[in-house]
Amino acid sequence: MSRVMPVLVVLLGIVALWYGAAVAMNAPWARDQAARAGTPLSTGQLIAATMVQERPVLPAPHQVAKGLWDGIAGQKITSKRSLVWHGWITLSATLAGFAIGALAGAALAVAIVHSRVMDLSIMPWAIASQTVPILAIAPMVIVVFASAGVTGLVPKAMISAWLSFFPVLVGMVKGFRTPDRMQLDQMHSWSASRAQAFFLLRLPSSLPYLFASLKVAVAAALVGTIVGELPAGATAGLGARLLSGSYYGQTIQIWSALFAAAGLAAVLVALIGLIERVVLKRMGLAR
Amino acid sequence: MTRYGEGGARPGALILGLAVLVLVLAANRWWPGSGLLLFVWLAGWAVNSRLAHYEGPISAMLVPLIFGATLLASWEIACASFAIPPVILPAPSAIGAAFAANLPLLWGDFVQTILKGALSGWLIGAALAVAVAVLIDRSPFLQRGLLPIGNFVAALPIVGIAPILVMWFGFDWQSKAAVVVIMVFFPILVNMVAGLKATDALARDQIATWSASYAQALVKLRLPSAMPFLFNGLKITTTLALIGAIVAEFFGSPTRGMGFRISTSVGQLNLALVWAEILVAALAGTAFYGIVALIEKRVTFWHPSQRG
Amino acid sequence: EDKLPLTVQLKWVTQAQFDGYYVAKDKGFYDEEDLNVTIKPGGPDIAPVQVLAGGGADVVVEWMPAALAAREKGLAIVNIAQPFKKSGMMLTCRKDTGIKSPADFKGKTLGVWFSGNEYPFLSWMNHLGLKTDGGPEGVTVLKQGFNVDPLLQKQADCISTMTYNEYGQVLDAGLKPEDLITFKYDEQGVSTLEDGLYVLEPTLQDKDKVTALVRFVRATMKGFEYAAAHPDEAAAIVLENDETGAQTEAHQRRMAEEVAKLTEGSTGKLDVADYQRTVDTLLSGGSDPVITRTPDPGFIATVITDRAFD
Amino acid sequence: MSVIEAKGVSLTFQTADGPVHALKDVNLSINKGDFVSFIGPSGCGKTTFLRTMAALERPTAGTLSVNGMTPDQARKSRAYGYVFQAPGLYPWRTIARNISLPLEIMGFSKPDREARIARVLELVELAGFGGKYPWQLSGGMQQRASIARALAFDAEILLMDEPFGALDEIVRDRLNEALLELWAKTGKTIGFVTHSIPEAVYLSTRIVVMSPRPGRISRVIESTLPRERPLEIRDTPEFIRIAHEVREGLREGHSYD
Amino acid sequence: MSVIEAKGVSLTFQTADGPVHALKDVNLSINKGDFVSFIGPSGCGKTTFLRTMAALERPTAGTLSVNGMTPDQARKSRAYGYVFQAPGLYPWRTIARNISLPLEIMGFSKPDREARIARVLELVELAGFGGKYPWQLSGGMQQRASIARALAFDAEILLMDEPFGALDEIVRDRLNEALLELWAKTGKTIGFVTHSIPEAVYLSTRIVVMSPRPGRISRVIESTLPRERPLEIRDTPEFIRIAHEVREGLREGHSYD
Ligand SMILES: Nc1ncnc2c1ncn2[C@@H]1O[C@H](COP(=O)(O)OP(=O)(O)OP(=O)(O)O)[C@@H](O)[C@H]1O
Ligand SMILES: Nc1ncnc2c1ncn2[C@@H]1O[C@H](COP(=O)(O)OP(=O)(O)OP(=O)(O)O)[C@@H](O)[C@H]1O
Ligand SMILES: Cc1ncc(C[n+]2csc(CCO)c2C)c(N)n1
Ligand SMILES: [Mg+2]
Ligand SMILES: [Mg+2]
Repeated sequence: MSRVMPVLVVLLGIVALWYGAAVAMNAPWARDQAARAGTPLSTGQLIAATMVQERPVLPAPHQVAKGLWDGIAGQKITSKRSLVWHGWITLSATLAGFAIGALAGAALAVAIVHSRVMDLSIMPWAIASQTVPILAIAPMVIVVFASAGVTGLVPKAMISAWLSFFPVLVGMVKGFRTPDRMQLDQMHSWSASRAQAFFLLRLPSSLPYLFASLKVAVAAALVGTIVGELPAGATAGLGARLLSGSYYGQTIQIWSALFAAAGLAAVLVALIGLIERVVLKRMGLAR
Repeated sequence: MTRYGEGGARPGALILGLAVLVLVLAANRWWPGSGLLLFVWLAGWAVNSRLAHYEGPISAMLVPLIFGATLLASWEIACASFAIPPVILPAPSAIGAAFAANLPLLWGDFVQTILKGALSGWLIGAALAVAVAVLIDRSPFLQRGLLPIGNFVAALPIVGIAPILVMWFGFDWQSKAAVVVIMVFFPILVNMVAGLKATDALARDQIATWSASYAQALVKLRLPSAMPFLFNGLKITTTLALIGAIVAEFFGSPTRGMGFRISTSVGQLNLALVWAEILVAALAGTAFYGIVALIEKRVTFWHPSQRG
Repeated sequence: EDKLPLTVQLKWVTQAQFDGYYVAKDKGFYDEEDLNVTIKPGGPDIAPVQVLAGGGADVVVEWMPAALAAREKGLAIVNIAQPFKKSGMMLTCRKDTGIKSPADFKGKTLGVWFSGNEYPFLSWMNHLGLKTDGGPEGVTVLKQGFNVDPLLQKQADCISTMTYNEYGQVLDAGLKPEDLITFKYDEQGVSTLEDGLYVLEPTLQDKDKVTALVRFVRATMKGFEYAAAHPDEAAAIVLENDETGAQTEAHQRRMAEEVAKLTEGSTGKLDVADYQRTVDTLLSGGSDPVITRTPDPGFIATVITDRAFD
Repeated sequence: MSVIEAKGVSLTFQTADGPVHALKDVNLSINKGDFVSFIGPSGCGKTTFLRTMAALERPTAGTLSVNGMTPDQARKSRAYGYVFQAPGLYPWRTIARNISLPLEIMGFSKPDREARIARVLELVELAGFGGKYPWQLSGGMQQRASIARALAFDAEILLMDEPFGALDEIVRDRLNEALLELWAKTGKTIGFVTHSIPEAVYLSTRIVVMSPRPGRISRVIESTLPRERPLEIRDTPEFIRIAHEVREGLREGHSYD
Repeated sequence: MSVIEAKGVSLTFQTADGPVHALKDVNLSINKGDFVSFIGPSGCGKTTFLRTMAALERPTAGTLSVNGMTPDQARKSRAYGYVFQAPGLYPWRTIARNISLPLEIMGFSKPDREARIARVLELVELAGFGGKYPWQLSGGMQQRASIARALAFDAEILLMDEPFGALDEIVRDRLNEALLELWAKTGKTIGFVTHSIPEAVYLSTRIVVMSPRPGRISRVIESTLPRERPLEIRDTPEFIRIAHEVREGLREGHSYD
C-alpha cells in the first residue's frame, strides 16, 4: 500500500499535467481546422477536439493508453501488430547485447586497473569509441555483418553491446579503485596475489558502483538495440515500429512503441535494482 | 608516494623476437597482408609495455598515441591489402585528406552540434538530474513515487523522442539540446541518488549532533561525498551527449551540423567526409571527457581512487 | 529444387512503391522464371549502394543521382533497368503562405530531403536564381525528417513530398487539396530518374547471374503491370508482407494507384532522353555538385533488358 | 539540578542471529556541571549509552530527558559536543576546515571561526597542521583534531567517547589538565568514556562502572576528591582508594562472563 | 642473529605545503625472538617505521633488510602478521569470515581455517561473535577482531600498531599475558607500538623511544627483566626503574617542540 500510493499520486499529477499540455499543444491545429471549415468552436468543443485528433502534436493519455492496450492485449502475440511480439524481438537482442557489453566492460576494467599499459592505451580510445555516432555507422556494421553472412539478432546485439560496455567500464574502473589505502595495505601484508586482492577486496567494494552502472548500461543496451533495428531493414522490433510510425506520421503508434520501450527499460532497471538489493543484503551491506 | 610490486619480467628478447618473426611470416603466407598487421600490433605493444614503466605525463601522453597509431596503421594496411571499397570504409589517409580540406565546414558543424546542441543540453540535463536527485533524496514520498516513473520517462529511446522533440522545439539546436537533456538525465540521476546514499554512518551521526539543518548537511556532507558518484555519471554522459546531439539531427535540422553532414554525405557516398566528422566527434568527445575527468581530479582529490 | 537465387535490396520500407516486386513474388511470377528471390526492405538508414558494395544484395533499387555519385566515387555500379519512367517528387506548399509560383519562394522556408535527394532541388533553385544559404535574397532550407509534420506545424512553408506517399499523408492529416499548392519536379523540368535497378559490373560477367537478372527484370515488370491493373490486390499483398504492421490499407491502395502513374510507359528499358535530362540537371546543381562530369558510358548496360524483352 | 535523567533505559539491537541487549534498565541522573566518566569492559554499552543521550539511538524502553526536553529536542538546540570513538574527519577538508565545519553550521562569523580554530589547534597541540588533510596525519593526530572540533564551539554538554585512547601518556596528561581547566572555567556537563582507571578518577566527579551482557550500570562511585586537582593528586591515598574501588567494580563485571 | 636490520633509514612525505620528515636516519637491529616496543609522542613516526618494515612504504634513504632479504621479498614469503592502528574490517564479511580472509588467501584448508578461527576468537574473548558484522560490534571488539585476524596465521614476524589502545585495563592485562605466552611458545619476533609505558615495559625485551619532527630514535632501552613475567612483576623496583627511564626518554622527546 505505502509503496503504491506515492506512485499513484505522482502518476495522477503527471496525467493531469499531460492532459493540460495536450489541450494547449493540440489547440492551434483544431482552431486552424475550424477556421478553414468556417465553423468557430466553443471552448468545450475545442477541448473535445484536442482529445481525438488522429495526428496530435501530443496525444492525450487515453489515446496512448488505447494504443498500448490494442498493441499488447488487442492482438495475438504472434501478430505483426502486437507490441508483445515486437517487444520480445527487441528484448532478446537487448539482453544478448547487455550481457556481451557488461562482460566486455567489466573485463576491460579489470585489465585497466591491473595494467598501466592498458589504462593508458585503452581508456582514451574507449572514450573515443563512444563518440562515434552509432546511428551513422550502424548501417555499415549491419552491411559488414550481412556480407559475412551474419544477420538477425547478432548485429543488433553488437550495437547494443557497443553502447552498454562504456558505462560498465567507467563505473567498474572507479569501483575497483575504491578500496582505501589501509585495505590494500592489509592485502599487501598478507602477500595476497592480484587475483585474490581482486576477488576478495576490489570486487566486493565495487558493487555499489557496479549496480549503478548496470542500470545505466541496460537502458543504453535497449537504446542500442532500437538504433540497430532501424538499419536492420526496419522489419521487426520496437525500433522498426517507432520508425515506421514516425515515417507514416502515426503519432499514437510512436507513443505506444515509445512507452512499450520505456516500460521494458524500466522493468529491466527494476530487475537489476532487485538483484542489487538481494546481493547487498546477502553480503550484509544493506543495513 | 611509493609504489610497490612493479617491474616487468624481461624474457629472452632474442628468442621472443625470433618467435614473433616466424609467426608474422607464417601468418602472411596464409593470409596476405595479415603478417604486416600482426607485426605492427606486436611492435606497438612492445614499445608501450616499455613506456608504461616510466611514470609521468610524457608516457601518459605517448602510450595512447602509440596505441592509436597502431590502430590507424592496421586500418590503413587492411584497407590497402584487403581492397576494401572506399564506399564502405575509407582509409585513414583519405579521411585525413578530407579533414584537412574541409576545416571551415567542420568547424561550423562543430559549433552547431557540439557547442550549441550537446553542451547546453548536457549542462541543463545535469543540473536537472542533480536537482531531482536531491528532491528524491529529500522526500521518501517522492523517492517512491518519482524514481520508478523517472526511470521510465528517462529510458525513452532517443530515436523515438528525437522526431517528437524536433516537432516541439523546431529544427535548430534547441531540439537537439532537448534530446541531450533527456539522454543524460537518467545516468546522472542514478549515480547521484546512489552518491547521496553513500555517506558513511559516522559522518551522518556527527552532523546530527551538530543539529545541522537539512540544507547544511546536504551542502557540507552529502554533496561532497556524492561527488565521486556524480562524476561517474557526468563522465559517462559526455559521450552520450555527443551521440544524442548528432543523432537528433538525423530527424530534421538546418543545413549544417555534424549529424546533418554525416547523413547527407552517406547519401553522396562521401564516406571520407563522414569519417572526418566522426573524427571531429571523437576528438571533441575525448576532450570533453578529459576536461570533466580533470575537474573530477580537482574536486574529488581526496577519494582513494584519485590519491593513488 | 535448383532455382536461381537472387537478393534484391529495396530503397525504402515495405510499401506499395515496390508493389511490383511483392506482386511478382506473391503471384508466382518469379517462380515461373525459376527464380528464388529474397526481398530486403530498406529504410532511411540504408544506402542500397553500400549494401551492394558490401555484397549484401545482387541487385538494388536506387535513385539515379545516388547511383551516379557512387559511380563517380569509383564504385562500378551499372543501371540494368528502369521500372519508373516518371519522377514522383514534388514540393507541396500551404496556400495561406501566399506562394503561387516558384517566383514566390524568396524568403520562404522549404523542407528538403537530403542524403542525395537534394540535388534536383538545388539544381532547380539554381535555375530560379535563388540562393539556399538562408539569406533574405534566397530561401531557408531545412533538412526534412521522415514525415510531413513541418508543414502541419507550420515550421516550413513548403515540404518535399512524393506524389504517392507524403502528399497522401498531408491529406490524411486533414488538409484539403484546395489548401495546398504543389510543384512537380517533372513539370519544372528538373526531375531526375527514380527507382531503377542497379548491379555491380562484375555481376554482368557471371553468366548465371545474368540469366537470373534477365528473368528477374522480366518478372518484375510483369509484377508492376499486374499491380497497375489491380491496385487493391497489390495493396493487400504489400500489407501482407509488411512486418512492422504499420501500414494502413487505404494509404497503400492510394499509393499503388499513384505508383502506377509513374511506371506507366516504362518497358523496363532506360530511356536515353530521361537519362540525359537527369545528368544535365545534376551537372547544373550549383556550388557543390553531386557529379562533376558526364558519366562514362559503362554506367548503362542494356544487355539485361535487351535479353529480357527482345 | 539534573541535566540528564535516564529512567529504566533499555536498548536492544535486532541482528540476524538474535537480539543483542546493549542496555538494560539503566537509571542515572547527571547534574549540571558534573563530570561523569563511564568505564567498563569492551562491548558493555558505553558507546551505546552516550549515543542514546545524544539522540543518535532511541531507547527501546524507558525514558531519557535532557534539560527537561527529549534528547532530540536538546540535539536540535545544539546542546551537544560529541567526540566519537573514531576520528571521522572529512577527507575533502583540511584539518582547519574540519574544525570549522560545525562552526559554519552553527553560523559563527568568519573572524570568530578563525580565532576559535587557532585556539583549539593550540590546545590539542596541532598548531601548524591546520593545512594538512586527514590522511596526512598520524592516528593520534587525527584523534586530537576530532577533539579540537568538538571543543571549538561551546556546547553545554560535552560527550567524549575514549578521546585520549590513541595518545601517549605525556600528551594525555597535558590534555587531561587542559580539559579540567576548561571544565572549571565553563561549568560544562561532561560525559566521558575511558578505559583508564587513573584517568577516570583524576577527571570525574562521578564514575559509572558498567558491565556487559546485558549492558547495565553495576556501580556508581562518587568522587571525594576536591574540584581543584593538580596532577600530583594521583599519588594521594584518597585517589588510590577510589581507583581501587573502580578496579573492584570492573573486575566484578568481568567475572560475570 | 638479527632478523630486521635498519641502516640510516629516512622517509620524507611530499605534501602540498612542503615535505614532512617522518623518519630521519633510523638505525636499528632486531634479533630473532626479540619483543621490541616503540613508544613516542603522537606523530613521531612509529606507524611509518612499522609500515616501512612491512614493505608498505619504501624508505627515501637508507637500507632495510629482513632475514637478509628486502622487506618486499619477506612480504612475499608471508613473513608478516600486521595489526593496523584502525581495525579495518571488511563490512561485507562477518567477524569469522574477516578472520578467515588471510587464511583463504594463504590457502589453508577449510577445517584448519575453522579451527584457527575458533582458537583466536577464544583468545581475544570474542567467542560467540563470529557471526556478527563489524558494524554490529563495539570499537574495542572490532579492535580485538583485527588482532585475532593477524594472529590466525603463524607469521614469523608480528607487527602490531597500538593493538590494545581501545581496551579496558582488565582485558588488556589478560591479552598482554596471552601475547607473552604466545611469544614464549612460538619464539616470534614482535614489533609493538604502544602509548602505555607499563605495557611497553611489561612486554618488551627492548624499548625504542622515538621523538618527532623529524622522527628519529632518541633512546633504546634494553630490558633487564627475566623472560618469565607474572603480572605482579609490575610492582618490582626493577620494573619501576625501567618505566622511569622510558618516561624520561619520552619527556625529552616532548621538550623538543
Ligand atoms: N548497530 C548495532 N547492531 C547490533 N549490535 C550492536 C550495534 N551497535 C552495538 N551493538 C552491540 O551492542 C553492545 C554494546 O556496544 P557498545 O558499542 O555500546 O560497547 P562499548 O561499551 O562502547 O564497547 P567498547 O569499549 O569496545 O567501545 C555490543 O555487544 C555490540 O555488539
Ligand atoms: N600519507 C602521508 N602523507 C603525508 N604525511 C604523512 C603521511 N602519513 C604520515 N604522515 C606524517 O608523518 C608523520 C609520522 O606519522 P606516523 O603515522 O608514523 O605517526 P605515529 O608515530 O604513528 O603517530 P600516532 O601515535 O599518532 O599514531 C606525521 O607528522 C604525519 O603527519
Ligand atoms: C532520410 C530520407 N528521407 C527521405 C528520403 C526520400 N525518399 C527516398 S525513397 C522514398 C520513399 C517515398 O515514399 C523517399 C521519401 C530519403 N531517401 N531519405
Ligand atoms: Mg565504544
Ligand atoms: Mg600511528
